[in-house]
Amino acid sequence: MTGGMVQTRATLVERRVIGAVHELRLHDPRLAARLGAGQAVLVRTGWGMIPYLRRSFYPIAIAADSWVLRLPPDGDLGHAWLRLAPEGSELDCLGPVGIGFRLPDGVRRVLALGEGEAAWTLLPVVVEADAFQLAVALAAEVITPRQAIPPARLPAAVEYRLTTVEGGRGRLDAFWAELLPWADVVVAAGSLAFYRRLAEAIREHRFVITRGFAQVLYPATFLCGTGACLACVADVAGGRRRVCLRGPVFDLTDVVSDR
Amino acid sequence: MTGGMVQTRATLVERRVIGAVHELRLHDPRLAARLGAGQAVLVRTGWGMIPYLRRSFYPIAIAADSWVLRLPPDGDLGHAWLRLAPEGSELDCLGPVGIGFRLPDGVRRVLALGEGEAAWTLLPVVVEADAFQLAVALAAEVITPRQAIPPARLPAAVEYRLTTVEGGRGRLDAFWAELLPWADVVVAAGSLAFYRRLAEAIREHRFVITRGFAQVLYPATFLCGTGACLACVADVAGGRRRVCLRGPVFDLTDVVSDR
Amino acid sequence: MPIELAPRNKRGLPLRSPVMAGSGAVGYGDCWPPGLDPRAFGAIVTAGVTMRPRSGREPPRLAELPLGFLLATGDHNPGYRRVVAQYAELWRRLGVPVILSLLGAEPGDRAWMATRLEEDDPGIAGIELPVPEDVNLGEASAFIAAVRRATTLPLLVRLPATRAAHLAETCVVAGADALVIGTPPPVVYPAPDGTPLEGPLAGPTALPFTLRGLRAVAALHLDVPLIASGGIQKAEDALLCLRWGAVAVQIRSLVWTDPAAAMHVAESVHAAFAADSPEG
Amino acid sequence: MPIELAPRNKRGLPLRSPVMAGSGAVGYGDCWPPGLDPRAFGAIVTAGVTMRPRSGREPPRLAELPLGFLLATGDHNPGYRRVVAQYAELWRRLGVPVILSLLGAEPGDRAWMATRLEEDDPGIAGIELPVPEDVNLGEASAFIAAVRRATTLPLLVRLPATRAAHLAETCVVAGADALVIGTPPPVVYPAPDGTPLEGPLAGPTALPFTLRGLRAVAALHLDVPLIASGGIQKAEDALLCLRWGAVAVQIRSLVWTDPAAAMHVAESVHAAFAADSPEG
Ligand SMILES: Cc1cc2nc3c(=O)[nH]c(=O)nc-3n(C[C@H](O)[C@H](O)[C@H](O)COP(=O)(O)OP(=O)(O)OC[C@H]3O[C@@H](n4cnc5c(N)ncnc54)[C@H](O)[C@@H]3O)c2cc1C
Ligand SMILES: Cc1cc2nc3c(=O)[nH]c(=O)nc-3n(C[C@H](O)[C@H](O)[C@H](O)COP(=O)(O)OP(=O)(O)OC[C@H]3O[C@@H](n4cnc5c(N)ncnc54)[C@H](O)[C@@H]3O)c2cc1C
Ligand SMILES: Cc1cc2nc3c(=O)[nH]c(=O)nc-3n(C[C@H](O)[C@H](O)[C@H](O)COP(=O)(O)O)c2cc1C
Ligand SMILES: Cc1cc2nc3c(=O)[nH]c(=O)nc-3n(C[C@H](O)[C@H](O)[C@H](O)COP(=O)(O)O)c2cc1C
Ligand code: FES
Ligand code: FES
Repeated sequence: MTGGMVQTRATLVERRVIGAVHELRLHDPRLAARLGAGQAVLVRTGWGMIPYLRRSFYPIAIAADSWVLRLPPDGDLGHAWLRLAPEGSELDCLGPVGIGFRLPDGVRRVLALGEGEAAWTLLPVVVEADAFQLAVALAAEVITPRQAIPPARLPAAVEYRLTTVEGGRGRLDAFWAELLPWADVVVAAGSLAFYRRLAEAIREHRFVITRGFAQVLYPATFLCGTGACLACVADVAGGRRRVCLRGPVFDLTDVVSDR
Repeated sequence: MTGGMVQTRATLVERRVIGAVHELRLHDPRLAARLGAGQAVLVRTGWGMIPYLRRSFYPIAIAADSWVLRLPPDGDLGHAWLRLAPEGSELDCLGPVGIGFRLPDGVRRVLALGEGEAAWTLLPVVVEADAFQLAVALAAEVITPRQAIPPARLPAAVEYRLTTVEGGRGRLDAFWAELLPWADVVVAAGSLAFYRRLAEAIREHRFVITRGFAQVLYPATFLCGTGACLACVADVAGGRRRVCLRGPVFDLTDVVSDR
Repeated sequence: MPIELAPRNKRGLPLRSPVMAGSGAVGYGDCWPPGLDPRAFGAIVTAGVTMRPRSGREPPRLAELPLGFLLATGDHNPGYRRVVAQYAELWRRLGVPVILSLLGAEPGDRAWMATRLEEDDPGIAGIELPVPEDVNLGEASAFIAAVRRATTLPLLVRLPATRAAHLAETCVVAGADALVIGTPPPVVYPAPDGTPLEGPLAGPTALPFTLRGLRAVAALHLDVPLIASGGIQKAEDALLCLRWGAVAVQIRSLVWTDPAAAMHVAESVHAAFAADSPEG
Repeated sequence: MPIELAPRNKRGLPLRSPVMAGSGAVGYGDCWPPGLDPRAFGAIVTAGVTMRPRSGREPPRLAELPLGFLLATGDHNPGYRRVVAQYAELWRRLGVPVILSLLGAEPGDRAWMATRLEEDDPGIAGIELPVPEDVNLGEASAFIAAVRRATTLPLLVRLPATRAAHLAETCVVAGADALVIGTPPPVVYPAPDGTPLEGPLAGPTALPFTLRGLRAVAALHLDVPLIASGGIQKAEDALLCLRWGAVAVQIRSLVWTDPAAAMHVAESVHAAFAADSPEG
């Protein structure tokens, strides 16, 4: 169930450390009840007001009274603070932001396509589709094996294709011919370049990109989430739109200009 | 033993919480070996660079390889961070700063006089004088009983007078007549107003303030400790002096202008 | 006793509370973060409007600074006609005075919009006019006087914080009913992708500039109300500004970075103000 | 290949490393925090000297700001004669070029000191001349030209960061060998006891002003070396300035707030510079 934004104090109840990655589970019933797959949560991090801007997270798991954020290794000061926050810490959260993934009525076969770290943001929609007993395939293209979602993290019925692209690019291309004609709907998370490749592949294997066929998560970092700051704008859907209101999930046809 | 300044990484090895007060013991052999009673240590606190300026502490205990700082209740952000720092934290320290208390040769009877929280900064010189088997009396004037040094914290041989001044002022005045003629040397820590009262009392009970009779700790807060910033200047010793180089301990005659 | 922002103006501009939501905080009154009640504010100032639509700067637009940020939107806005058509009704029912911020590319733009406002009458209580960073006294005087002639609405003139004292008197003579101090000075910083961005300093680090401008203008005793804006993040910041000569303050980015804190500032400063005021 | 700060000056001012200790960092070369080696720097700039002794501002002088501070010393210094008498010997044996910062109350003061320096010859490698915040082009030109006539020493002119682009060309024409960008803009903030203090912004929050001034002056292509100063706290800050048009940088408060970090910046930026340079 989703609804308007709320500001909450979430409690850090569990930290999973997997190599250099941290996954934090936040007990946050009010926000969890509103949060949908592909929506963002804005988390205040740090000490005093440093860093000043909230960090945006696309949760990798959503439960009835909690949600999970993932911290890949990076140099961000806000993330560094989250890595050190002790269990029991209270985090100030604002969300959910924007419009997430939607599984339209009548859809039977869901194809989730992820690139690199962003693939993790597909987990909630994959889990949701599986719970609706839809046929789900997840195909992900990662740079290093460390970014990959371990198969054990997926529902048993989900079909999983994984390619590792050290240095090169485009290995997922080998699966396009098999997967794209199969799917009723595509949900994707990655870079704009990834979406352009996806659009090309759809044109190749399905001839046309129908509106409603593919939903993509627009990569936006700092968000106010209210529409006030105009920092999140992107040239999508035929104009300069606020990603935090119109997105972050857009129809693929709105993100890649049709030729 | 004292010497030039060093920059160290001290380890927080023990936290004592006494009501709203925290006392932190820092394992810091290099600095502890140089630190004398009445000298300051500049501690970097906080996250990232907030707050930007180091906090100054006048240690309340100095051992061979560690020293102790005291955090009274207050609203300072740097102090708040120190209250939360977990045991095992490394703190960046700079010190010792300036010139501390000196117990001149031939002195037999040491009178330590403290006002409020500042009385705690006299503990190291009291302990040192006691270790030299000098006769030591400590007289302190506090606003609330919570600021008071508990008698158990003093060496057994130290004579202790304590007055509590809720609202009023000057209760220590009752002891001047007894204590001032007795002492060979006075070491004091408090406000400038307290030093002015002390000077008056000395004039009354010893007729003249001899240079060398009373040493007082000049209350300076933010310090660079190198002489570069000129933030610490005070009109003392006949001119505008840098407290971090000439002090923080001054002869009383340098601090209160003789009439 | 309400605060009067335009004592010399026939219409007046009374505020219930000294805390305003400044330009950029709540869009055109349509962007409210959760938990914020418009009526907690004395007034709101809209995001800036230009005569014609502007699509603004290409992304990236945001750089995070040490303890703050800079936002370079390039005056992105839907333009006067669309804003007035879209939001007039909202402004009438918001329950709080709405002050429209007018931006101009050409000298005549703002006067044109001010003239239109008299006709369109979209339910606003006043106009805020930001003075660009680099204008000289003559230019400032000319464009404020032109707007003054075009409208009887209360006119809040927003000064660049670092040049506030230099410009203040000229702006009052030209017709400002109140002065907003001010727009923090422009800075440059790399966006996450390395692009150099230029825009006014925003966030807590702007406060020392606001305080300097405020004290300098207060020392001129110009007999117009002063409104402090820029970097106000805490109730203490607001109360310091009120003590140092402001009759009201604007909070801006705090509204979206921490709505609960913004609400707390609005409520506690209002309470402190009401306690001080004889008629509650 | 050393960095040349005064290519148009017969004496020249070559630096071994692009990281300087700026004015205020190490007093007159006598205030060294632990662990800092003078020879790790390309040069040091002294605290400012006036013709006559100045006892400066009464305490309090320091206000801590959100992520920074302001220091209002009121040009407290022992005066030209005493500084030169006391430190000339130190300057000769420090092993690093010393640049003397000249402050002036009266227009003629700095020229008088520059003249005396030619006679006294206290072993300095150059002069840094801070341009006050509020001078106009004529005033800036006049006092720089007066110093230029009085001395053949390399002349570094330090510009207010927010007005750097406006003043730069005039200063070069008047005789600056290099431009320092710059002095961060003045701010006001209460000291711990509530006293309002005014002084230039200092600490990490000054960097965005330095970057703006630097880019604006670099865009003028004035053909003099540019030195970035103000808010430089990390090696990345320094390298960004070098990438955006500076040939050298000055670190200041970092020297005493975190001597180990200052040493790290000096060494790592020097190493990055040496690696880039063909002759190591
Ligand atoms: C600058 C601009 C001017 C336009 N002018 C017109 C016009 O005059 N007439 C017309 O029919 N169409 C105009 N458009 C076309 C417009 O893109 C769409 O028709 C319309 O915005 C769709 O509205 P929306 O609320 O669904 O989209 P949104 O995504 O909400 O908004 C579309 C664009 O308008 C801007 N915008 C909307 N509301 C605000 C606000 N409160 N504050 C700041 N910016 C806002 C957004 O930033 C976004 O870029 C304009 C678009 C832009 C960007
Ligand atoms: C501004 C000033 C000018 C003076 N001029 C003279 C003079 O011309 N001749 C004379 O005989 N006495 C002068 N004096 C008198 C002086 O106070 C003492 O005689 C002398 O400073 C004692 O030196 P010290 O090193 O023991 O004290 P310190 O405490 O080191 O210094 C005394 C004062 O001089 C200032 N000072 C010293 N070194 C520096 C420095 N490196 N950077 C900035 N300020 C510094 C300090 O801030 C302090 O206020 C002057 C004092 C001041 C404050
Ligand atoms: C929508 C929007 C419009 C803005 N318009 C202006 C403007 O017209 N003039 C200006 O100086 N700054 C403008 N800013 C930048 C603000 O200075 C800054 O983003 C912030 O709101 C200031 O917050 P602070 O007072 O908390 O520092 C705008 C910001 C936003 C979000
Ligand atoms: C001794 C001393 C002298 C200073 N003199 C000047 C000066 O002449 N002009 C000036 O703009 N700032 C002066 N300052 C203030 C500096 O801007 C500030 O203190 C700091 O050194 C700047 O450090 P940053 O570059 O890390 O921000 C002085 C500071 C000190 C410590
Ligand atoms: S994130 Fe602020 S408008 Fe979208
Ligand atoms: S604390 Fe900086 S000069 Fe004394």
